[in-house]
Amino acid sequence: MRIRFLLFALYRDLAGAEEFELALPDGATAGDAVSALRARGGGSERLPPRPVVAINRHYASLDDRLADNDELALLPPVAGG
Amino acid sequence: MRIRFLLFALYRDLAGAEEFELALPDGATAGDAVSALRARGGGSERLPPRPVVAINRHYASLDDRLADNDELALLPPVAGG
Amino acid sequence: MTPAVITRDPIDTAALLDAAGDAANGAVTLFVGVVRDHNDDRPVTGMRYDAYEAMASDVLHEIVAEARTAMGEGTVLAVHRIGELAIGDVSVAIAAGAPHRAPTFDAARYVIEQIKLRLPVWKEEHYTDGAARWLPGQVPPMVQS
Amino acid sequence: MTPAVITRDPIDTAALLDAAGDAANGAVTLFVGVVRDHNDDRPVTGMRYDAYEAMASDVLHEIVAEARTAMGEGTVLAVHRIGELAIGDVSVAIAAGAPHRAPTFDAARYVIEQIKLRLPVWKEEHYTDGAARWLPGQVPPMVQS
Repeated sequence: MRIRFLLFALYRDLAGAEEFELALPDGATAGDAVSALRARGGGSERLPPRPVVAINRHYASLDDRLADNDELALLPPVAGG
Repeated sequence: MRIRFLLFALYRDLAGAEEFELALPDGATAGDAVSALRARGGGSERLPPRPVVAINRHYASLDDRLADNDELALLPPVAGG
Repeated sequence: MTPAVITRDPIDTAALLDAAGDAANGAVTLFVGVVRDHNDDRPVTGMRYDAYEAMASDVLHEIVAEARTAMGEGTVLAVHRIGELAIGDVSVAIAAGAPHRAPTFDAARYVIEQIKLRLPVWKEEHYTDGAARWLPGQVPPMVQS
Repeated sequence: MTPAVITRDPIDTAALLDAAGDAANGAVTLFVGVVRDHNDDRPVTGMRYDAYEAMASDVLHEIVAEARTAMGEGTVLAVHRIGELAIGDVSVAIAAGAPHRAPTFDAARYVIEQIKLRLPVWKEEHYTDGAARWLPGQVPPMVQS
């Protein structure tokens, strides 16, 4: 399945891009996807191993399973206001 | 001594005037002054016997003594905002 | 800007907000009281605010100074309008600006609560049937006898 | 007026105040966040706000709806600006209007606290020496793992 990664703020700067697309085996969790992204290198290895994530715009757990075409966002600690 | 009375809002409506001046014996308290004003009649008797008062723009007690030319205000419960 | 004002003129809330939110103050809380169109389900046409003006100015300055002291740093401003007000008119506005948000909420809240308790101001509500009445108020706590 | 907005345009605080203070709402609390000229004594020239825009819009709507429900009756509005902001620019504004004052303070306070906890927005501070850094933030409590 294809997963679309979104990176913001510090995480975008670390990984050097705001968007990635990766193919992952069916049944992969959000945590598996983060590991796959970090293993890709090119700066992505500097991302934290257990970031806050959102799946399709909702806060999610790293244990949540992904589905094809899901949008997985890696969110640094938030600092609005 | 001469005391200047100021009345506001409901108290002004009850007494029918916003200002009075009365002569009071030396040593009179704010409470004595209120009694003297109420005894004057003409509507003033409808004022409460123990209103909140201010002497020269400061909240005061009915036991406080007055001095010549003091300004004694009778203040209904306040309702600003 | 004078920190505490009793006025017969319309209140400029934007000017208050600007004055409290200078470059050092990252947070501003503005509280605004507006004349409502009803009270206890009775339709209201307007409100007359009466005040012991000289004393009210002194008391409002005191209240604002107390809030400013409690806040530590920042700006506190308060304006209370008196006279004849129409529905929707701003009767009171309080702005508190400080580097951080929590003290600004506390300061604005303190000022409005103390205004309700201590400021020598009274309001007469006018109703659509032509009647009017002075609204019941609070006895200032420092002078309960 | 849309109750929750993420925008790149300047925030019109006067419009928010007007919208929250209609004739039924006698009390309005407006909270405004402003870009400060310093942080931890370091002089700041400006701030860049980044956001996960689509999600931020959803989360801000949720926060505002929660505050509105808690208030019982009245109006709650929130606008968060993103993009490049200069010193003194309003980054966030929240207006809560209701018949009585206490719930308006509580609602405005709730919205800003939840924004700080949950809204997917980040800010990069720019300093007078040309440096910049992403400010440390908070981990949203619903997803601590």
